[in-house]
Amino acid sequence: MADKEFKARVTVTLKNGVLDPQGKAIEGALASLNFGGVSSVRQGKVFDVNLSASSKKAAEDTLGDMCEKLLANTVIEDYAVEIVG
Amino acid sequence: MADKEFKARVTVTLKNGVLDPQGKAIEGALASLNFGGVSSVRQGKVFDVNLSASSKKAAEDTLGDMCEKLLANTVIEDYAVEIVG
Amino acid sequence: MKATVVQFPGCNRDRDMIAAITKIGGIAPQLAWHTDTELPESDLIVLPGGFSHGDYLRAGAIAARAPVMNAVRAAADKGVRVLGVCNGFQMLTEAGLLPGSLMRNSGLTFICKEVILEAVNTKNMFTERYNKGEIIRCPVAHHDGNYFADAKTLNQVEDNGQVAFRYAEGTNPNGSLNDIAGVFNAEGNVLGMMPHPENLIESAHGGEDGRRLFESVLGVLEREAA
Amino acid sequence: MSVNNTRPITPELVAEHGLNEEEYQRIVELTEREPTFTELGIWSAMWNEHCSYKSSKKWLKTLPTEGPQVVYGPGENAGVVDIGDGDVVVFKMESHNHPSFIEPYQGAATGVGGILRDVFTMGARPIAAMNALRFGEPDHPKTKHLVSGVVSGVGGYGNSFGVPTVGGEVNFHPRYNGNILVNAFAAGLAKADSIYISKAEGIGLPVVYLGAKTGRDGVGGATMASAEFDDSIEEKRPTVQVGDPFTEKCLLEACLELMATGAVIAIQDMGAAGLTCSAVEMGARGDLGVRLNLDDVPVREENMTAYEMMLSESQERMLMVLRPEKEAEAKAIFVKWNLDFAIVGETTDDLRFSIHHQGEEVANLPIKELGDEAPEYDRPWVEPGTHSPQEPHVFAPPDDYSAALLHLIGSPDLCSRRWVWEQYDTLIQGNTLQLPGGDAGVVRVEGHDTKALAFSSDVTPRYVEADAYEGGKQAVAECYRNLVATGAKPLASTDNLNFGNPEKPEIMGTFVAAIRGIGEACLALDMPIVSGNVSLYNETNGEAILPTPTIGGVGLIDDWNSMARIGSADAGDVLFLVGTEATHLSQSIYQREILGEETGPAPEVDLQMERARGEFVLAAIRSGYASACHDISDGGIAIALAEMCMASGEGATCDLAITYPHAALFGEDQARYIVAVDDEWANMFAANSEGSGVSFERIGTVGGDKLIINDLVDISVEDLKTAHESWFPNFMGQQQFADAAE
Ligand SMILES: Nc1ncnc2c1ncn2[C@@H]1O[C@H](COP(=O)(O)OP(=O)(O)O)[C@@H](O)[C@H]1O
Ligand SMILES: [Mg+2]
Repeated sequence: MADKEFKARVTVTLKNGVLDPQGKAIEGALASLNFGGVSSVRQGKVFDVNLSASSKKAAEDTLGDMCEKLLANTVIEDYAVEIVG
Repeated sequence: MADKEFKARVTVTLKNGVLDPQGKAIEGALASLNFGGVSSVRQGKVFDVNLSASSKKAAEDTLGDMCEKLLANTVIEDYAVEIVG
Repeated sequence: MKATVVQFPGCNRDRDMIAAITKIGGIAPQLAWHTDTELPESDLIVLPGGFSHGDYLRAGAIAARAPVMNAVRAAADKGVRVLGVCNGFQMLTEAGLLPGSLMRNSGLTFICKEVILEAVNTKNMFTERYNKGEIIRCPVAHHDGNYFADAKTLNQVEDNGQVAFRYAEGTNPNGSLNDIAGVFNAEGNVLGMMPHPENLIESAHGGEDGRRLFESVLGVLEREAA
Repeated sequence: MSVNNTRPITPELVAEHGLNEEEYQRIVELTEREPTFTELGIWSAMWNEHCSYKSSKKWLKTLPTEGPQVVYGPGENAGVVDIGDGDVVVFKMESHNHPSFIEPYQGAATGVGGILRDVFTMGARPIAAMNALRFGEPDHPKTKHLVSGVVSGVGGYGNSFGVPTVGGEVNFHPRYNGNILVNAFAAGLAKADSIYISKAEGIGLPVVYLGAKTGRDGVGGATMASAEFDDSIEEKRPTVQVGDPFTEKCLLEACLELMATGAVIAIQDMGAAGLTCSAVEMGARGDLGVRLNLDDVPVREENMTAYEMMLSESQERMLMVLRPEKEAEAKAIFVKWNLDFAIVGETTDDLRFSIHHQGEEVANLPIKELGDEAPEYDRPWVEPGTHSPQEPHVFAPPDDYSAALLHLIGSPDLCSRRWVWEQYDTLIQGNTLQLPGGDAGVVRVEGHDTKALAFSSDVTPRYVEADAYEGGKQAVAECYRNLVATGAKPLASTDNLNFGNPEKPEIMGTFVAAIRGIGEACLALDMPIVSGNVSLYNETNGEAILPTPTIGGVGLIDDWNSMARIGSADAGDVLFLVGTEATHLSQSIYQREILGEETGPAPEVDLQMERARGEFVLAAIRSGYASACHDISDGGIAIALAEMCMASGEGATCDLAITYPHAALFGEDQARYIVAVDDEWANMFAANSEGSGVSFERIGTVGGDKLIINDLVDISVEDLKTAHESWFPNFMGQQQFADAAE
C-alpha cells in the first residue's frame, strides 16, 4: 500500500514536579510587565513533523516511538502526539 | 464581576522561511535513528499559562498581548492562543 | 593506560581535553568518532565538553543517541571508567548512564567563571587525590548545568555517596539541586561533572586544581596496570 | 512572493535598489542594454555602500597598510600578520549594526558568525574574539532589551562555535538610541605557508558551493545595511538571518581538513550579498569569468528565484574553486561533516558573470566591471570645527572627591562589564592568559612555549565627535597603550569605521578627519591597518550616531612569563606614573557624569611622546621590573588606580603632585600609564626613566585595604568593588526575566 503524507504536531512538556527555570522566569517577567492574574507558566516544546506512513495509526505509532527515543527525555518530560493533516 | 480561572496554551512557531537549525538537527538525528519518511521537522515552543480573567475573550486578549510583548519574537515567530480549560 | 576521547560534531572542548590528558598522562589519547560502532580498547573513555549537534533539542540529547554511545555503554557496563565533562555530563544523563538531568541555568544565561567546589566523595578513582571536604577552584562554562533529579533519585544519589563535587556554599552558579556539580553512577566508574578541570591544570591557567582529577584517574589506572 | 526575471525595470524599482539615476545609467552602459531584474539585483548588491565602499574608498587608500610584518593587508577576507616561527595571525573586525537593532540576538550572532568565517576562510583557526558594543542611554525603553539580546547573541554564537571572547567594549550614549553598534572582531592562527585567498586561477575549473543550504534570508539585506533608518523600519523588515553556530563549527573543521588536502585553489565566504559577491570577487580578482548554474545550488525553500538565490544572505556558506582531481576526497570531508557540497559552476575565460537557471540565462554581466568599477565618490566634505581649550579652573570641583570617584567607578561607562563577559566563554581552548577586565585580552600561541598574542578594541566616540582628527589618533593610541600595558609589542590593527550619512558634508568631514588621525597614529605607532570595515548611514530620523571608528589592535608578547597584568601588584610595590599631571577635563567622564556636560576639545595626542613612553613601559615590563601595569584612560588617574586596586585586591596610598585637584585626579590627558614596581627595583626603574627622558613620577605604594590619594580620596577597596560591580547587574536585573521566553 502506498504511503500517505501526514502532518503531525508533537508536544513535549515537563512533568509535574520538574523544575522549569524558564517558566519561572517568564512568570516574573509577566509580572514586571504588569500582567496580573497569572498563577503559573510552564514552557514546553512543539515539533511540527511532516512524515509519510501507511496509515494514521502507523504515523501515530512512529511518532510515539520518536518521542520515546529522541524527542522527549522521558525522565523529565511527557509528550502528546496529534495528527493535524 | 469575579474573575474566573483559565488554562491556556500558547504555541509559538517560527515563521515560514526562517531557518530552524534545531529542526534541521532533529531531522538528521531521526534519520540516523532509522526513522525514514520524515520530510521536515520544525521546532517551536508552548507555554501553558494559568491565568484569571473576567471572560474567555478577556483571557484571550491578555494572552495575545503577552505574546506581542514577551512570549513571541514577532520578527521571526508567529503565535497562537488557545483556551483549554 | 589507554584513554579515548570521543568526538562529536559540535564538540569544542575536545581539544582542551586532549591537551590535558596528553600533558598529565604523558601520552595523547586515542580518538573515536560519533559514528563509530566500536571503541578502541580503553581504560578511560572521555566525553568532552562543547555543543554537540549545537545542543539543539536538548543539550547532549542527539549525541547521547549516536552509534558510539552503544559502545560507551557496553564499556561502562564492563567497568571501564567513563568521564563526561559539561556536554559530556549532559550526554551521560541523556543516555541514562547517570541519574538526573541538566536543565537551563536558573539565571537563564550562559555562565563562564571560576567557581569553588567541595570534593565530596574522594573514595573513588576519579577523586582520590583530593581530600574529603577539600575546597578547590574550577571554571564552569555552560548554559544548561542546573542539576535536577526527582526526590527519590536525589535521595539515592546522596545516600549512595554518588555526589562527587558540590558547589561550595553560596557559589552555586546555576541553581543545581543540593549544589551538585558532579555525580558518579552507582558503581562509581562513571563520573559526570559540569565544571572544567581540563581548563585549570597549569600555571598559565592561573592554577592547577583540576590536575589532580586526571592524576587520580590516570594514576589509579597505571597502578592497576602494573 | 517570487519575482520573475522579466519584471520591468522602472525608476521606482531602481530607486528601491538604492541606485541613483546616474548609477543606473552607468549600469546600462556597462551591461550594454537594459539589465534584467536579476541583473539589477546583482549590480545593486555589488554597488551598494557596504560592498563597494563607494564613499570611503578614496580615503581608505590613505591609510598606512604596509610593514615588514604585514603578509596581506586590506583587500582579503582578513589581514595577515607575521608573528615569527612560521606563524601568522589573521584578523578583522566587522559591523552588524542594523541587523542587531532589528533582531538583537540573531543580528549579533550572525555578526560573530560572519567575522569568524572571514578568518577561517583564510585557513586560520580562530583563537580569539572581541565585541565592541554601543547602546543608547540606559533609560531608553529599548536599551535593556537590546543589551540583553546582543550579549546573548554574541555569546550564543561564539560559545557554541568554541572561540574565547577575550575583550571588547560597551558604551552607552543617547546618540545610539535609534542605531546601536555591534562590531565583532576575530583573530585566528595559521601557518604562513598555508594561507588561502579568494583570487581564482585556472580555466574550466569547478566552482563548489560548501556549507549550509540557501534560503531567502536577508534578501535585500546588503541594501538595507546601507540605508538610513526611519520610522518605517518595522515594515521594511526583510527575512531575518538566523545563525547556526553548529553548522559553522562543522564548516570550520571541514574547511581546515579540506585545505590540508591541497584541494583548494581559491575560497571565499558568502557574506553580504552571498553568492553574488563571492563569485564576482573570485572571478574579478583572478581575471576569470564565472558561470553558475543555479539549479545545482542547495536550497532549503521551494520556488526560489534566481534573484533570491543570488542575493540571499543565508549564513554558514562558502564558495571555492577546486582542483578537479581532488573532488572525491574533498566531497568525502563534507559528507563526514554532514554539510552540503555541490559543484555549481565553473571558471571561464570570457570575463563574464553568467547565471543560468531552469534552462535560461538570467544574467550575463562583465565580471571585472562588476567587481572593480563600482562608482567611487569624492563626497563633498567640510573641515570639522574645533573648540578652544578650557582651563581646569572653568570646571567646578566636586564637593567630595571620594564620593565623586565612587560615582564614576559605578557609572554606566566605567562600571565593570563582568555581567557581559561572564556570558562569554573566555577560557575555551585552554590558552587564555588574560581575561576581559584588564587592558587587553591575552592568548597563548599554541605550539609555542613562550609566545602570546594580546588583543584590544578601542575608541572614545565623544572625543571623535569633539575633534575627529584628535579622536581618530586617540583611538589608535589607546589601543596601542592597552597592548603595551600587558607587555605586548603592538603589531598591526584593524578598523571598523561607524559613521552617519556620508552625503552630509559635516559627517563626511568627520570621516575624513578621523581617517587622517588614524592614519597618522598608525604610522607613528607602527600599527598598520591590515583589514577593516566601513559602516555608514548610521542615522535615525536624520540624527547620526557619535562618530565611532573602532580600532582593533593585535600585539605580540615574546614571553608571557614576564607579562604584566592590571591586577598583579603586590603589597609593598612602588607605584609610578609614567607621564605627567593631568589638566584636561574637557569631554572627560568627570565632566559628563559629575557636571552633566560634554563640551570643549578632545585631549591631544602627542604621537612622539606616546611612542616614547610606550616603548619605555614595554621595555620595563619585558625586563621584568613591572609587577603590574595599567594605562590611564576614561576617568583619569583616580579611576586607573581604583581599577588596579580592585583587580589586585590591594589598597594603595598615593601622593600626587597636584595643581588642580579635580583635573589631576580625573583629567584625561593621553600617553600615560601606572606601573607597579617591586620595591627592590624601584630605584632602578626611576633611573631608567630618567635615562630614557620619559617623564615619570613616583606616586605611592601598594598595600592596605583602602585607596588613599593625597587628602582627597579615602575609600575602601571593598566599597569601590561594590560600586563597580553592581551597576550592570542592577540595571539588567529585570531584563533577564523579560527575555526569558527567547
Ligand atoms: N563586550 C565586551 N566583551 C568582552 N569584554 C569586554 C566587553 N566590554 C568591555 N570588556 C572588557 O572590560 C574591560 C574594560 O573595558 P574598557 O573600559 O573599554 O577598557 P579600556 O579602558 O582598557 O579600553 C576590558 O578588559 C574589556 O576588554
Ligand atoms: Mg585600558
